[in-house]
Amino acid sequence: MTMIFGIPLQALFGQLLIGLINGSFYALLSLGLAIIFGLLRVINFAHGAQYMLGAFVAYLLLTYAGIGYWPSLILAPVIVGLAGAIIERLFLRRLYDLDPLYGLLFTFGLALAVEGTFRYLYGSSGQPYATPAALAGGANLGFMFLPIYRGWVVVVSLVVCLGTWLLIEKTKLGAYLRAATENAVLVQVFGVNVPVLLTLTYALGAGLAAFAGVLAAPIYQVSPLMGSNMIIVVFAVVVVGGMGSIMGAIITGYVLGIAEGLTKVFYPEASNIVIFVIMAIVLLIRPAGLFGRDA
Amino acid sequence: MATLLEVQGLNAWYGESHVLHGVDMRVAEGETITILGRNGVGKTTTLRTITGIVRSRKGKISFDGSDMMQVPLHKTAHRGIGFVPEERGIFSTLTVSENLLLPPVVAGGGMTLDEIYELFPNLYERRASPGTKLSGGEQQMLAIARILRTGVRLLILDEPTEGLAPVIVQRIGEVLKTLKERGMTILLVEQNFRFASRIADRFYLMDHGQMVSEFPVGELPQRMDTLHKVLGV
Amino acid sequence: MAVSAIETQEKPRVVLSARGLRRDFGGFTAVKDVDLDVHDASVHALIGPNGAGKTTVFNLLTKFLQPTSGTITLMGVDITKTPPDKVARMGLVRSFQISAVFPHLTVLDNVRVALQRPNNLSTQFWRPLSALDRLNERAEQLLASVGLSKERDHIAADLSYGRKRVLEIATTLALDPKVLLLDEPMAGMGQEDVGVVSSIIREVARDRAVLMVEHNLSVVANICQHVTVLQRGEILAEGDYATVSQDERVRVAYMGTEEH
Amino acid sequence: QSATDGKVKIGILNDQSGVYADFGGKSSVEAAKMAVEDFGGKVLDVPVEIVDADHQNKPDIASNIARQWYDTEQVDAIMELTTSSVALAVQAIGKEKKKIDIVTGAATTDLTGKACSPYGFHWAYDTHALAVGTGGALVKQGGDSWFFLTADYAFGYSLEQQTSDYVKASGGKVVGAVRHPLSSQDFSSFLLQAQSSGAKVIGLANAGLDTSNAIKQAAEFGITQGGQHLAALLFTLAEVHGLGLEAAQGLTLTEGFYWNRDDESRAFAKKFFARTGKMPNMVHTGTYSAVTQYLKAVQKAGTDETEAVAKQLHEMPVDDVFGRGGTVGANGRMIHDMYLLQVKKPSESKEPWDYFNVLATIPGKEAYIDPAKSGCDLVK
Amino acid sequence: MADITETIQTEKSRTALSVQAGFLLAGLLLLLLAPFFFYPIFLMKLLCFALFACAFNLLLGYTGLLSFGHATFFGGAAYFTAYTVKEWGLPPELGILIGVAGAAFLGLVMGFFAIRRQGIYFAMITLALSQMFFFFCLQAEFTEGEDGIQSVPRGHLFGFIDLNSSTNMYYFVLAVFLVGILVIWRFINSPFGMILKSIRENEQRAISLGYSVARYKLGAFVMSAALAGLAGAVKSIVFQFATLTDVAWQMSGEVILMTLLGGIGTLIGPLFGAGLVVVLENYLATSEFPVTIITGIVFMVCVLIFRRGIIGEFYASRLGRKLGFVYRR
Ligand SMILES: Nc1ncnc2c1ncn2[C@@H]1O[C@H](COP(=O)(O)OP(=O)(O)OP(=O)(O)O)[C@@H](O)[C@H]1O
Ligand SMILES: Nc1ncnc2c1ncn2[C@@H]1O[C@H](COP(=O)(O)OP(=O)(O)OP(=O)(O)O)[C@@H](O)[C@H]1O
Ligand SMILES: [Mg+2]
Ligand SMILES: [Mg+2]
Repeated sequence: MTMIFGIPLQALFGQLLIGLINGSFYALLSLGLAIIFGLLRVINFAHGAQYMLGAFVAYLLLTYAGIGYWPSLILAPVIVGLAGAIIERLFLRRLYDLDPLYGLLFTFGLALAVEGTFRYLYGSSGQPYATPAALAGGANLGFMFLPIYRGWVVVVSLVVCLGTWLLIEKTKLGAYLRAATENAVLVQVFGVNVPVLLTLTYALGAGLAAFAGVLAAPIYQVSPLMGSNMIIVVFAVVVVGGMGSIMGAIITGYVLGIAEGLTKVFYPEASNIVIFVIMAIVLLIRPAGLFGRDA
Repeated sequence: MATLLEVQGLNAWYGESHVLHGVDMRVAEGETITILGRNGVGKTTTLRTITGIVRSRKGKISFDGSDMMQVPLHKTAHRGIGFVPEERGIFSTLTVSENLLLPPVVAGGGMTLDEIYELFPNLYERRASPGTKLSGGEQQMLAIARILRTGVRLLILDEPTEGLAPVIVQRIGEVLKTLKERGMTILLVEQNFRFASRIADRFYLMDHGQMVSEFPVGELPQRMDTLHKVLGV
Repeated sequence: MAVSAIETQEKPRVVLSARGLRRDFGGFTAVKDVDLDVHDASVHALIGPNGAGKTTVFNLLTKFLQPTSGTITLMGVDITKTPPDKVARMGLVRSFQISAVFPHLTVLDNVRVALQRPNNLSTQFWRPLSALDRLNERAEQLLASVGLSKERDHIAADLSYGRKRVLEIATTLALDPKVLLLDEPMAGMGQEDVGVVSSIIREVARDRAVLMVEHNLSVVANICQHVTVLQRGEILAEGDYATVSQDERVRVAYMGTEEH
Repeated sequence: QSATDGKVKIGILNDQSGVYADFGGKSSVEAAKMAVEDFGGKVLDVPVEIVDADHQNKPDIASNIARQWYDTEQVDAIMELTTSSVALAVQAIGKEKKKIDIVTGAATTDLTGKACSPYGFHWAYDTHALAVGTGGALVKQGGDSWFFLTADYAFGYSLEQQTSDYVKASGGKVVGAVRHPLSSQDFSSFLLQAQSSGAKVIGLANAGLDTSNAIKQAAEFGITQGGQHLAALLFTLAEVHGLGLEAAQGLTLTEGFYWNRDDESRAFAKKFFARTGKMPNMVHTGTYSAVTQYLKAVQKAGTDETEAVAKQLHEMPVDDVFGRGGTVGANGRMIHDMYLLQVKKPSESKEPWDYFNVLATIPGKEAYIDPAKSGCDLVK
Repeated sequence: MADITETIQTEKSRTALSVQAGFLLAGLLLLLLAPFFFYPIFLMKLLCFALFACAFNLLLGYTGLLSFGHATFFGGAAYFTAYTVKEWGLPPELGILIGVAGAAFLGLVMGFFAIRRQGIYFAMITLALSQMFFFFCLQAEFTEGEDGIQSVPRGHLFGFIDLNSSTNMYYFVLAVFLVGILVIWRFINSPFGMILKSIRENEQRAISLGYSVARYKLGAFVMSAALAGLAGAVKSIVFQFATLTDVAWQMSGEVILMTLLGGIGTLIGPLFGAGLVVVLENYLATSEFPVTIITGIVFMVCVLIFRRGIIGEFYASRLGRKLGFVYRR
């Protein structure tokens, strides 16, 4: 068997693939964060909570309404996005004129309250959510056993990331969004209702997080805590990528997922800090992040 | 002629600094008006206040007979006001054609895309390149062109000739004349005196946040002395 | 230490010079191949239409922006790679186009903050604020010299626009700079302040170099010995005011009054 | 012959909103109240009162409350004390103030080892018992080669260490281990390594969500179908319920109690379920037992004075639904039988919460450290 | 930046001065007598957190930097002190000193990276780095994992004051708290503090005056870290343990909440904020309400309608102004 640094090559492929899967979640989440930040200048600390909500809504839909995975994949993001829109309308909106730190603090409080509520209502050990029948089982790739569902996660997250990228780069709505990022006032002067656009953006970001949550439900235990563990890592991903470009957020998400995956093979003890270490190094070399524009 | 835009006692502030001190002006339907004045007297601010960008303001602005003071910023365009800002506001992440198509059509009667491309052939050639890769003159044309699609009735332009080569200035002058012939009302801020005098029907002279005088194009020769003094040239 | 090394030498006539200065923003070149020499004991004006790159040149010279290419020397020392605070300590001090005072400090404190560093009173975190009282005398002198004595205890934010500019100049002078860069010092000033500041600048320039951006052409005509006209990032014309103002290209590009 | 202050007050201090809220939480408070009711609501003719607090897993909050309870609110004993940092902190306070604590929620053997207290008791389980149960007993069932998935901190190490000792002592071998960071969401990398090790048993030396996620993902990667066996070293009925039988089937674990064990336990469980909507795990029942035994001790001592009650607690045998035939060592350890349990397949489960097959009963003497060897300086 | 760093300045009129002196005296008296009315451990905890919040506020309120990683200094110092006192047998004062030095060092390292960015980036970087430190503490041998360092002896202060007496302990904590506040007050009202103030007011201008802004910020960061460390070190002696809760990011969130509640940029606001949070936590522990929900809601309400905090609102109120307090934005 071919070996690299004492690791069989095949195992390495397996781990790379696993890294890619985790990267899918990072990419989806940092994409949403980047969009919200890009337009609203709000660091959405509630992003982890919205991810968790996605998973929970799917669980609740299944348990109380018998609605399965496939409809949930659409419904949950819509529901969470709607909730996000309401939050933006009622609260976040009032903070735009203030120091962006207030947005951070507000969403931090929101995250605490939402997670606390779910912990109160549903306990902390989590809820079961089964893999949809169509995606159950696995495929033997020779070098590893790949659960079909994981393959699906990679494919669908790539599609959604690219889709979001296309939406923002290639459509009229996207043109409004990009233009508003550059010069919101002028876009408004042209007669575009930027406030509504902002609401939509927040809803979109929250919806993306929820989508990632639904994707995660069959893999990870659906628990009120699933988001708070994730969010700090995603923040680091975003700092590494820089907040300039959407593609940057996506690419950084995947790359860091893979980097983390490899660390799990070579030095598993460091796997939860590797992203932070990379962040520190990037900060030293390129303070604005890999894809970030100059501050 | 019917009054299209009327401004009375307009005051405006940037944070703590009080910039406009009671601006009065009136623009009739189909007229072309030029505001003259030195750097920093508040010309741009006047335009930005009329369009609603500067919101700490007091006074009266009415457009086409209706009060504009309470209208939200994104509704001004729908009332029929189009704005070409001093810095042009071309979006760098958008291509030329995206820039062109960005402002929503607010009323019928605007130019079609083909008409616009006919008027500005350079834009057609460069329609797929990023907006800010255009030369300064082309950017200015783009900034004007994208408003023409929308069907607004009042075109507000802030120093459209700034930093442009004379030949382009001439071209823009022709465009504005064409628009005027089509019945568009134009409110213009301009430092380029010669340019302004070729297209304007009437002038306002601004100093220290106020309109200090107002005269039709015919009186220009008599006014040259005052202009020299106030404009400091 | 670079400063003292220079001071022992014969004072060079050209105190600040730039060669081939260029700055790109993304794909856009804001400043292109600018050569500039600022002479000691003179007032040098940088004029040009909006967006010509004047402020950018200032930012480059004071190192608030890093040039894409080109070199900058200050009194014979290459400062192309020096950080901005160090440049300031070497004696090149600037003002800002948008008024730059410390808004919630008093007028006196604004000046004292500037005096703290040259008097080694800036890092002492164990001493009481009254340690700064020994700066008062000098600070008051400076305020008097620009006519701000009466407003000494006002909060800077409450000053009128013009007075803020005057205060900014006083703070700048507190550093006793060798080269002074003023970005539109008269913008927004009333006529009386324009007079005051003009004469301050003229006074200051007796033994210093001053480079200023100014749109008020009568001021330029009155107090500036050299004029450089910038257009679209490039130097369009240079010389004294009379020469430059006769230049047809300048009239077209900037003064815009070809009619008389 | 009476209580010193006219009432007997027991404080249940545990995590009611955090990660261990399902482990004990509010349901444990109910269990404690049940114990009081079953005892008759009174002891020595004075009423028995239960108070409770949520320590939020913060030892400083726990300390604060414990001190206040002991000092100013006449609380006679504090029980449950989920999570070891809290348990150790409160036991130290109890020792200083000469007050009784009975830990049912924390796992560390230090409580009856180097941190033991003459007034401190450790009731439901500890890491040693879990290690012996799952490690030792499982080898006897044929699981003789092990690979560990260990949480990368002290708790994980000690679980791994103690378990592998018993695996080896019982004739099994340990083929490898991988350490994963605390609260990793994704275990697939580690599971792949475990899978390729070929070990018969994969021991999960972690807790809470980490264990749940590892089990869920093991099912996803077909590890149990591939013939490997999962053994969770700290896992209870509550977590199995959260995971669902589909994902948890085949998992082996050790608990000090299983509700569906016999008629007595079922009767208790039914009452508990009626009040909480859950079936009890070893922590809930352990707290019930601890309260009951404490009241018996007060009764027997004829006072609620600490020394006398502690003496009774050390001497009296335990005999209730939880600790049948239990004894208490000089170090405070309650020694009782443990059960090696295996999670049923969904098809085997006959009713809700019918989750386990009892694979073996581990006698208390085997499961717990001999008090003489515990390192507790109270044992001569 | 202007908004979050609203300052409160007190005008030096004579009535105002006497009113303030009165307040100060009353406050001091209250603190001196408090142990006779309240539970001492609770008071000590309050003082530790108040000092922690004041140290944090030194950074946020006076340099405008929002750190989301201050738990690192608080908890780090707690670990260092607990370890050296318990394992090396150091006397408490030395242990605390080591804790403070350790926190200052951690501050230097974290500051070195974080100072490179501003605003929200700064917050995120400090959060990420403190998370790294959390994992370090989780895995390091000397912290004893989730058990924490327990049974730390309080020992004798300077060899003769027995800290096992809670009265002695209380007055020691009070002394440390007052010294801490005094240090902060001096720091703010010093030539250095003046430069910090001017940097916050107009960073570009401060650079153009020749100040190396990064170094001043780093200085303030280290100072804030050291004082946060002091609070953590003392807390570990009071409670006799150091555990992971002190280094977890929730702790960083808590100190932000305390500061926000009390009033950003006010010297004594954080004292009230800390008091409120500590009381709330204690109260909620025995109530039906889950703590995190309440905390979260308090956060949101504060940000939305109560941005100036208790003390800030008081200063800005009519009564506050009448008493000579000035609240400036
Ligand atoms: N965003 C702003 N904030 C604060 N002050 C401003 C702002 N914009 C402009 N000013 C000030 O308001 C005054 C009027 O500016 P305005 O831009 O309206 O002048 P202008 O007449 O258009 O000059 P120019 O010919 O240079 O375009 C000036 O003193 C300027 O410095
Ligand atoms: N940070 C930047 N990024 C991108 N473009 C910039 C940046 N700073 C300046 N520019 C561009 O560089 C050009 C020159 O700007 P600059 O501010 O130097 O002009 P100026 O001559 O000072 O004009 P004014 O008289 O209006 O102050 C402008 O087109 C401006 O948009
Ligand atoms: Mg203008
Ligand atoms: Mg400029």
